[in-house]
Amino acid sequence: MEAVYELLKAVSKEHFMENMVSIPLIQPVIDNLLNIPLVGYVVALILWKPMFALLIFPGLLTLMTVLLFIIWFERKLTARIQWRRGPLEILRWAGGIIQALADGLRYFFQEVIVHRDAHKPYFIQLPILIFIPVLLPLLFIPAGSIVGIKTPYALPVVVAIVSLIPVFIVAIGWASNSRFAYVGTIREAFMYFAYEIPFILSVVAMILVYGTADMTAIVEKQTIPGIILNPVAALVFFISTIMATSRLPFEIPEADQEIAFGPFVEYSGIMFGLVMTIAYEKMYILALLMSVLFLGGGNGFPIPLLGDLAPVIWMFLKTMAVMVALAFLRSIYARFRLDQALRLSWTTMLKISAVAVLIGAALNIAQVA
Amino acid sequence: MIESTLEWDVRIPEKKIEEKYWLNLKKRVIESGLCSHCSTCSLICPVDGIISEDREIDFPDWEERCVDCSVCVRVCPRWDYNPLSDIGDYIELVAGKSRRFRGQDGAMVTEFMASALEMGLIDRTLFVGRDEEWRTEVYHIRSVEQLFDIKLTGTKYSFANVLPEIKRAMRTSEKGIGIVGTPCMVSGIRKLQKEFSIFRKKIRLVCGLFCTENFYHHQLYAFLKEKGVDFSKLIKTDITRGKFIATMTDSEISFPVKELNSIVPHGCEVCIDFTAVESDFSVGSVGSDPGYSTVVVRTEVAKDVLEYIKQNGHVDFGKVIIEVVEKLSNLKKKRTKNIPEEYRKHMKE
Amino acid sequence: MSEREGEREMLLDVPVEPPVEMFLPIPRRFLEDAYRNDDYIVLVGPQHPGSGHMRIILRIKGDIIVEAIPDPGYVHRSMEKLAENRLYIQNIPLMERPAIMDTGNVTLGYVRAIEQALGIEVPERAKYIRTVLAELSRIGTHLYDAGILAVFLGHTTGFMWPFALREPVIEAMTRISGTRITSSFIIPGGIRRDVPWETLEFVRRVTYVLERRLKGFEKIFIKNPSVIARLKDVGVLSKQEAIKFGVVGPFLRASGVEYDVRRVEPYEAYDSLNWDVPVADEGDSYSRFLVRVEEIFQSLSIIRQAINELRSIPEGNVISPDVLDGYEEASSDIRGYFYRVFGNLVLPYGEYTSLTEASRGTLLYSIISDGESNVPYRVRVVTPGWYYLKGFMESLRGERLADLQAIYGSFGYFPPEADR
Amino acid sequence: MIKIKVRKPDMVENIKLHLDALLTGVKEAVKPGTITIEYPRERRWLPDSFRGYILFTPENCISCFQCSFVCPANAILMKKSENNRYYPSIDYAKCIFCHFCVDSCPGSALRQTKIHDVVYIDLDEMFCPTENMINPPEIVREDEYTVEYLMDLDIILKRVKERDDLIPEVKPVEIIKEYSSCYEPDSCLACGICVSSCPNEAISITSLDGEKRLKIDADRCTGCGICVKECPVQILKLVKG
Repeated sequence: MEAVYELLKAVSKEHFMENMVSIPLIQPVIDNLLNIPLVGYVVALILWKPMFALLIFPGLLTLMTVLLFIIWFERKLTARIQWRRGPLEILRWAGGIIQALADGLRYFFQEVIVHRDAHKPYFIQLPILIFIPVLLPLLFIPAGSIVGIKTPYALPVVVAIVSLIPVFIVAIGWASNSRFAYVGTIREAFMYFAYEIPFILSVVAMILVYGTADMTAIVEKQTIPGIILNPVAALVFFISTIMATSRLPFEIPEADQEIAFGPFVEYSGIMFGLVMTIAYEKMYILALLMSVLFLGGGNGFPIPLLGDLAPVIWMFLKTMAVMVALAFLRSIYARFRLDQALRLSWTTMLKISAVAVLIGAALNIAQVA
Repeated sequence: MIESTLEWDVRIPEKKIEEKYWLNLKKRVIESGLCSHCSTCSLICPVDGIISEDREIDFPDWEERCVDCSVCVRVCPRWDYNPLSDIGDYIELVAGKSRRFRGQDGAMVTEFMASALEMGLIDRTLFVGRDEEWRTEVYHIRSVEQLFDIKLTGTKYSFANVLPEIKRAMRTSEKGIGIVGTPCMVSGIRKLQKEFSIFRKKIRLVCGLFCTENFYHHQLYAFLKEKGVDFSKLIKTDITRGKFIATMTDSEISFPVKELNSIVPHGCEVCIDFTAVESDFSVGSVGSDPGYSTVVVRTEVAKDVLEYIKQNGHVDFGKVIIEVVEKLSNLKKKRTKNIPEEYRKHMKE
Repeated sequence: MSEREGEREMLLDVPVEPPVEMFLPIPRRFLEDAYRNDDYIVLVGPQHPGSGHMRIILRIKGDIIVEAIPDPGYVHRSMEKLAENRLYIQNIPLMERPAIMDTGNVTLGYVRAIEQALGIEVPERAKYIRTVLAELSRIGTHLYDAGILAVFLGHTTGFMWPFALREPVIEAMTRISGTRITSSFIIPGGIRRDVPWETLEFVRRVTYVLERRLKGFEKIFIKNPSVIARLKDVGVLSKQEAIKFGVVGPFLRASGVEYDVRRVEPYEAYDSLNWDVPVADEGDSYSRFLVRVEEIFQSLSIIRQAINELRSIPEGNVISPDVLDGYEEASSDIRGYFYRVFGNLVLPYGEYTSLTEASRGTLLYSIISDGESNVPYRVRVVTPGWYYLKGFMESLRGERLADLQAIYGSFGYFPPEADR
Repeated sequence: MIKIKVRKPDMVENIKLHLDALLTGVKEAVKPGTITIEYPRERRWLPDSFRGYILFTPENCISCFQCSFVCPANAILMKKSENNRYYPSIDYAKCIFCHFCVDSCPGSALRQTKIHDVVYIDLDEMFCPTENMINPPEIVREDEYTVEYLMDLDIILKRVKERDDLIPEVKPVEIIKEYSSCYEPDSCLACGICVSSCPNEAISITSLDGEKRLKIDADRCTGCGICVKECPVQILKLVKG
C-alpha cells in the first residue's frame, strides 16, 4: 500500500510541478495550460526537468534540430570556402536549409538492401542498438539546473558510454562482411585505441582541476572557463574529438576516396541514414561535453525573462560553436595516413595529455592548499 | 596555267545494235568468243560497273547502272579487231640475263622496269604477284627494292587484273606508269591511248610478254590439281618445247601442252599475236639460251632504257636465235582460221 | 624501410589455393609464389576511386608494397588505328580526345609533325598565339592534376579550388577558340582565326588573377601540413632510377634531371621568351607536385611575355600562305576555306616525327605517309603517361599501401592519355 | 633553371603553416571568392565565336558536300530535299562541335550560335533534319541575368539584368566566284556523270550526229566542285573567275 502510494505520488502532476522548468516569459500561458485536465498533465510532464532534459534539451528535439542543421551547415560552409554555393534548391529562399530533411526522407523511402553474405540480424540490429550508447549520455549532461539524471559520477559515466560507440561500429563492420568494411573496421579499432587514452587523460585532468566529477558542480565551479585554466587539456580534448568523430584530418576509418565509407559501405536506404548520423550524434555529445568541461556549460549572462531557459541557450550556442569549428576543419585538411595518425596520438598527444594531467594536478593542489 | 575550256565535243562510235553500248559489246565481243579478258573496258567504265574477275567479263546490273557512254566500245581491242602477228618492227633484238634480279629466265622485265624507275622515266609500275594458290594479285611498285620480292617474278598462266589498277595508279603517279602485259592487254592500252590523251601522257612504258595463251585461274587450278600438282610446294610453271612443266620443291610434273587445249579460253583461240607487236618492248624466254630472256626493243623509249642498262652493266648479254621466235610466232598464226571472216580483211597480206 | 628492421617475419601455415578461375595478366608462377610466401595480391582498380580506369596488381607484404604491376588498357580506344582512316585534318579532333584538358599541346604536336612534312613556316603571330594556347592548356592540366591529387588525399578544398581556377583558364580558351576544352584551334600552317587584341588583354589579366588566387591555394593546400605529411618522402625516384625507367616531363625534372623539350629543341616561340625550367632534387611525391606548381608560375610568365610580344605584331596573317595555296583571302580567318584548303592534304612520302613538351611530359608523334593517300599510313602517338608508367610503378615499391593514392596523384597519371 | 628545395617543416613552422591554412579558410568563409553561377537563372556571357548549335540557311547552300566530307565524326548526312538539292542534316548524337563544317562552308550557309543546352528525349531525336536546322531549337530560358567574368586582379562576376542573345550576327564569308572547267577535253568519256551530279544543272550534254557536246554554264556554276570530284578521269578543275 505504501509502495503504491509512493508510486502514485511519483507520477502525480504535483510531483512534476515541484521540479519544473520556469520560464517567466510564458509562465501565464503555462499556468493556464496546467489547469486544463489532461493537457495540464502533459505540459507538467514535459516541463519536468528530467523529462525536459530528455525531450527538449539536450535531448531528442535539439538533437534532431542540430543534426538537420549541422549537416546542412557543414555543406554550406564547405561550399562557401570552396567558392561554391552548396545545397540551395530545396526551400530556395532560406538557402536550402531543409536539405538534410529532404535527404532523410529520400533515404526513408529507399530500399534497404541486405546483401547475401552479411550477418543479417546484426546487420540490421546494430545500427539501431548503437543509439543506446549514442543517446544515453544525454541524460547526464546538465544545462543549468536542467539535467536528466543527477549523479556525482556523471562525467565518468558519460565517458564510459561514449567509449562504447566504436565497439558497435566494429561490430557493424564485421556484420557487413565486406572488404572495405573490414579495412574500415580495423582502422576504426586502431584509431579507437589511439585517441581514447589522450581523451580520457584530458578528462581526468579536468576532474583534477575541478576536484569533482559531478557535471553540475563542474559548471558551477567554472567562474573562469576551463579552457583558460587548462588550455592543454582543451587542445587534447578537441583533437581527440576530431579523431573520435572521424572528421578530417583524421577521417581515416571512413575515407571515402580509399575505402568507400569504410564500415558503412554496405548500408543503403534509411539504414545508411542511421549509420551516417552516428558520427554527427557523437560529435554533438562530445561538443556538449566540451562546452561543459571547458566553456562553462550553461554559464552566461542570466536572462531573467527566460529563467531556466537562459543556460539552455548559452549552452546550445557554445555547443554549436564547437560543432561549427569541427565542421570547418573538413575544408581545411587533407587526410593523414593511419600510421601517421597513430604516431601522432601515441607520441605527441600522449605527451601533451600527460602535461595536461600535470597542470590539472598542480591546480588541484593549489586549490586544496 | 592549263588551258581550260567550257565547251567541248566528244566523238562517239556508231551502234551495231540499237541498245546500250554495253550490250553491243557483250553480244559482239564477249558472247561471240572474241573477248581476250584484257579488262580495258573494266578500267575505263565510269561507273565501275564492268567487273573483271576469274570468269567472263560482265556487267551484272547494267540495266540500271550503265550510263550508255560508249567508252567500253571505244577502247575494246576486239570491237574492230585488227589482228596482228609476226615479230613486227623492231630496233634491236637482244638476249639478256639480269645481274641484279632473279626471275624465271633472265628477269629482263624486272630489269627493264627497275631501270626505267631508276632513270625517272616512270615512277610506278604494276607487277603481278601470286598467293599460295597461285591466284594473281596486282602490286604497285614504286621503288627498285620492292622488285626483289620473288613472288613478283615468274610466269603465272592466269588472267590478272592489271588494267583496272591503272585507274588508281593514274591518280597518284606524277612521272608516268610502266605496264607489263600480254599482247591483248598491250593492244587494249594502245587503243586506250589513242582515244584518251591522259593515258597518252601517263602510260610511258609498255612491256609485252611472249604469249601463246592464258587461262582462267579456276580452270588451270583444277587441271593442275588433277595432274597431281601440289600448289603449296609449287615454285615455277613454264612452257618449253611443247611441254608444260610445273616445278615443285621436291619433284617436277610435265605434260604436253596440247592437253591444256580443253581449257584454253575462246579469246586466245582467235589471237595470233605472239610477241606483242604494239608494245614498247617485248620479252620472252623463247629464242635464247636457258637462263636468258629474249628482248625485242621496238620504240625509242625502250631503246633509251636499254642504253641505260648497257651503260650500267646490269645485264649479261647472250645470243638470240630469231628463227625459234619466228617458228613459234608462225605456229600461233595458224589460229587465223578461228578468226571470223569480217576481221580477216584487216590483216596485212 | 628502416621502420621494418625490428619486425620479425612470421609464417602462417595456412593452405591457401591461388585463385585460378580469375584472369590476371601476370604469370601464374608469380601468383603461386606470392601465395606461398604469405604475400597478398591486391587488385586496385579498374574502377579506381579517382580518375579514369586502370588496374594495379599489387603484391603486398603486410602493409608494404613489394611489387606493383600495371594493367592498363581499359580505356584503350585505338587512336592510332582510327587515325589511319581519317583525313589528316580530321585527326586533329581525334588526337585531342586522349587528353582533352591538354588540348593545346597535343594538337600542337600533331600539327607540327604535319608542318614538318610540308615544310611550312608558321607566321610569327600564329606562333605566339599557339604558345599562349599551349601554356594555357599546361596551366589547366596542372591544375586539374592538382585537383585529382587533392581528392586522393581527401582534401576537398584542394579539389574544388584548382577546378575553379581552371575556370578563368577555360574562359580564356573560350574567348580565343570558341569552345571550352576541345578547341581544335591549331591547324597546319597556323591557327584557325586571328585573336583580337581585347581577348589577348583578357588572357593577360587572367594570368594576374591566377597568380593572386594561387597564393591562397598555396596556404590551404600546397603548404598544408597534412598534405606535406602525406607527400613528403613518399614514392621516391632517384635521378638514376628516373632516367633508367624513362620517366618524362615534370616528374623527371622532380628527380633532378633538367630536361625540357621546349629548352632542348625549342619550337614555336619558346626560344624567344625568357623562362626557367623548375628542377627539384628529392624526387619524392611532394617535389613532383611542387615542380608542377612552379611550372604554372612559369607558364603564367610565358603567357604574359608572349602577349607583350604580340602587341608589336600586326593583326591578321595567322595562316601560312604555303598551306593556303591560292586562297590567300583566308590568311586571317579560315572560315569558308577550311575544306578547300585542307580537305585534300596529302603529305609527301616519308616519316615525320615531332617531339612536344606536353603538360605531363614528352609527347611523340610520328606520322608515316605513303605519299599518295589523303589519310596517314600510320600515326604513332606515344603519350607521356605511357612513358612514365614504368617509373610510376617502380616508385610504388617499398611504400605503404595507403600511399598508393598519394603517389598516383603525384604522377597525375591519366589512363585515357596513357592508353590512347 | 630554378631549384626547388623543400625541407620538412619543424615544430614552429608547422604551427605557422597550420594557422595559415586555418586563417585562409576563415578568410574564405567570411568573404568567399565564389565564382559559381546559378545556371538556369543566370547565364554565362559567351563570345560570339562560341561553337554551339549549328543553324542552316538553305538559300546560301550550294550543296557542295564539303561540310559532310570534312566532318571528323561523320555526323553530317546530306539529304535530298524536294528541289533535288542536297542539304546537310546533323546527328547531334555524334557531333563533337569542332565546327569544321562551319569553317568549311563556302557560302556561310552554316553558322554558329551560342546555344549549348538543348535537351533531347532519345537518341533518335538527336538526329536533326535540315528543316529543324533552319530555325533555332526551342529552349526554355529561365535566365534573367547574364553574368560576365571580368578579370581585374580578381575574378569579378558582372551581373547584368538582360538576356544574352544566343544567336549572334555573323559576318558572312566573302564568296569568291569559282567555276568548273575542263582542261583536257580530249580525254572526256562523255559519260555524263558530271551532268547528273551537278546540283545546279550547270552542265549540259547534247547528242549530235556521232558526237556529244558538253557545255558548262559558268554563270550557273556555283563552284561547289562536285563534278570535279565525281569525274572518273579527273579532267575537270575549279577555276577562279
